[in-house]
Amino acid sequence: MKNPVIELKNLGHRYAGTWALHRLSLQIDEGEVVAILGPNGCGKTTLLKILATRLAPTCGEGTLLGHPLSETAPIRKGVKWLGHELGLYKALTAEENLDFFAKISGQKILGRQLDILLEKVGLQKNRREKVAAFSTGMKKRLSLARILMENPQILLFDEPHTNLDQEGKKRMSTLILERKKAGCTVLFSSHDHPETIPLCDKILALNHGRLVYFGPPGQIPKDVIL
Amino acid sequence: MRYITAVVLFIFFAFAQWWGLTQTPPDAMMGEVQKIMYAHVPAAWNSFLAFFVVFIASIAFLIRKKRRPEPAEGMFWDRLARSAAEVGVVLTGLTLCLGSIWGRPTWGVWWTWDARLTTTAILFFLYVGYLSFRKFVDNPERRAKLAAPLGVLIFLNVPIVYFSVKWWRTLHQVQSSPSTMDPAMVLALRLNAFAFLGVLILFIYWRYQIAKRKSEHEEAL
Amino acid sequence: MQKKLVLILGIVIIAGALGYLAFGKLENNIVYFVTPSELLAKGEVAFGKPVRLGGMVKKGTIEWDAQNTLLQFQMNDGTKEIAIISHETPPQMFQDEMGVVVEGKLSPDGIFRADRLMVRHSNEYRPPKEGEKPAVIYKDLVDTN
Amino acid sequence: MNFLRCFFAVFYKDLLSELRQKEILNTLLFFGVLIVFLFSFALGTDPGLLKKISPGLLWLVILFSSVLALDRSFQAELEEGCLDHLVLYASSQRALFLGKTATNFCAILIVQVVTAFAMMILFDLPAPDDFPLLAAAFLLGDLGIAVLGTFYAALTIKTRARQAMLPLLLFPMLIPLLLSAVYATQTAMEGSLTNSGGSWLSLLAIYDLIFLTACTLAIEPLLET
Repeated sequence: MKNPVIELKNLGHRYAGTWALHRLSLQIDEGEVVAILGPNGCGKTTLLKILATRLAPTCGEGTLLGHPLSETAPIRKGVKWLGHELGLYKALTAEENLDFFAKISGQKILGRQLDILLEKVGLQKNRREKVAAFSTGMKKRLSLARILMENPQILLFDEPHTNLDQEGKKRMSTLILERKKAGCTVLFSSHDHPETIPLCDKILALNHGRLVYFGPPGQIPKDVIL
Repeated sequence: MRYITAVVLFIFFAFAQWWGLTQTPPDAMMGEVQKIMYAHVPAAWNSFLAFFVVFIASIAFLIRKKRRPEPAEGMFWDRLARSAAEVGVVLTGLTLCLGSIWGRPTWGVWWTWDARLTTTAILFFLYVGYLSFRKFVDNPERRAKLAAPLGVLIFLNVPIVYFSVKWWRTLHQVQSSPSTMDPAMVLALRLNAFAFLGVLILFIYWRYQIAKRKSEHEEAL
Repeated sequence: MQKKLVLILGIVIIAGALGYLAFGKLENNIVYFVTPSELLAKGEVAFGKPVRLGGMVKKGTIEWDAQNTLLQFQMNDGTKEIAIISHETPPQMFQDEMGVVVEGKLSPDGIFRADRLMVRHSNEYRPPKEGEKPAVIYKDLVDTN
Repeated sequence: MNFLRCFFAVFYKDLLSELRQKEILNTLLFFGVLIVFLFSFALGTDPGLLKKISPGLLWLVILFSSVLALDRSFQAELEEGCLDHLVLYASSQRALFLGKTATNFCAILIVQVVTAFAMMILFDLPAPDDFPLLAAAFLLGDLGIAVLGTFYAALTIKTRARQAMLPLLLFPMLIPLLLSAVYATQTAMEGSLTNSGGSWLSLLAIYDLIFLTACTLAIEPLLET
């Protein structure tokens, strides 16, 4: 049952005279886990931001969940993105942060759902603490809880494994696999190859904004720099 | 062909100015000084026209954006808005200088906080701000997207500025109409208004071409 | 569809507000200057308060002392008049029967001391009539220097 | 419905973090009172002069301090990339803008009232003649500053030299508001020989209405880039 949820055709993004992404065409099917690899500045973050509809492509077309990239509203319902910066308000508590994002996206979130969410990411004890007092790992887990609120169909992670300890990395990998089982498509960028290779179905390698490899992890040609 | 148009326009402009300076009677009250009018008033009218073009181009950019995200067409409106703003700022500056020179002998002051003078000065600041804002955004597409709402908002402010300043101080005469002016003066004024209009269109066209070449050059990099 | 409706509603509101501003006659309540009779009617309250005063220069009352740049004239609005003293060089168009606006204060001695003098120019432009010499008054004023 | 919920959520969130951190309010109140204090040094001790120009001074202080507040309110969103998530999660960018405007309005209003009090004490001003007129002038004036200020803060947020751009673009736009607010305040404070404040208030109201509508309509392309 191949069902493409992400389709890109000649997608490009130019920034300050250089192409951050150039003529990118690919298809990603439902339930696939894809790792985006490549050296710094190769366009990983740009690609994820475009897919998250936070950045408009300069040229080309893209379809997510059957909607063209210009229709942001339905895409934002089903596609959740987590960037380098987590976007949490440090003056608010964990609970208040989740409550706020639920409210502005127009959902009703009950106290019990909140409990379940916080327990899932192991923060039930810290729910009334201000985010300012959280460690990086705790912040990351809280933003994961925010992502899971809406049961998304596509998850976009920008370097989810960085800044986490071994325990945290393992937890993150488990989460990704768990989402996959739930039928969710996951795209994540990464630098830690040993951590990520066993997780993913496909690898998307970029260099200077161009696609250099897209396929199963076992068959990467030797000359591709990751 | 392009050069011929330019030369014809400039000859017409010089002729209109000559006509205004020598072929019209002096004003009974102000004497020869009143002839500044033949440059001052057309410059003011045409600068308003230029700012109106900025407004329309900005709206066109915003409306187009929603229909189809095609960069090429959007950039046309953006460049048009920018060129019109540039020419408008120059003409407004000219209006202000000439008005000041006219004001000294007639009102007794170089600058007075009169409604139209002040409105024109505020307009000048608003559009200089618009242009300098454009300079501070590097990405051309982002610049176009951000500048368009600004172009609309500034123009909406113009009537409010005008009314507020008018209530604040009113010294400038009520607007002249053909019935309050000598026919010879009306003719010269109209002639010069068209001469300035020609210059306006020509300048906007030139600035547009420069902006287009510049971004083509950027793209080639 | 709903988006279009909101847009149209917004444009209607903006256009309506601008139209009201232009044609609503709001400025009827704004007074730019008071006339001599209005000022005198206030009585003692008006003394020493900065105000703008507007009226006509009464014919034949201009006294110009070029040495001390002292200008005196009577301002008239048809019923009442006030004596004005100013220390500014009057503009070219300043002459008998001309509309002027002055800024200053009324002293208890009934003299209005002006810090600023402005001529209200009408919106008429016409060539000089026969025998009229444009700008001659200005020259007269300057030549006495 | 979602629109209102989003509006109130943003408004409540901003108020809550402001009340917990008190960054903006403390700085602003101090700044406002300090400037009032400085004015009395810079302008000498002539009580008549201070009285005469106090309405203008009051609004200038508000203008300058509101720029600080407006810049700060968006800078807080830029930290930790909150703005990205705000835009992605919000069901309506317009509600987002209006929510932020509402918080800024509250902050400016508080500063305005405190500065006005400081001025009355330091400059020895008499109690206002026409209190409802004064209140209306404050409310309408601050609303206008908040609306255009929030819009321009969103506009300049990602440009270079942001802190210089904001006043450069904002102040000329606010001239009609400044004029009407100062005249209405003046009339309310001391009465006037010639004018009633009513026309100035209606001009303020029209100004607010036009820009509230126009900014709300035009905000989307700003936040989406």
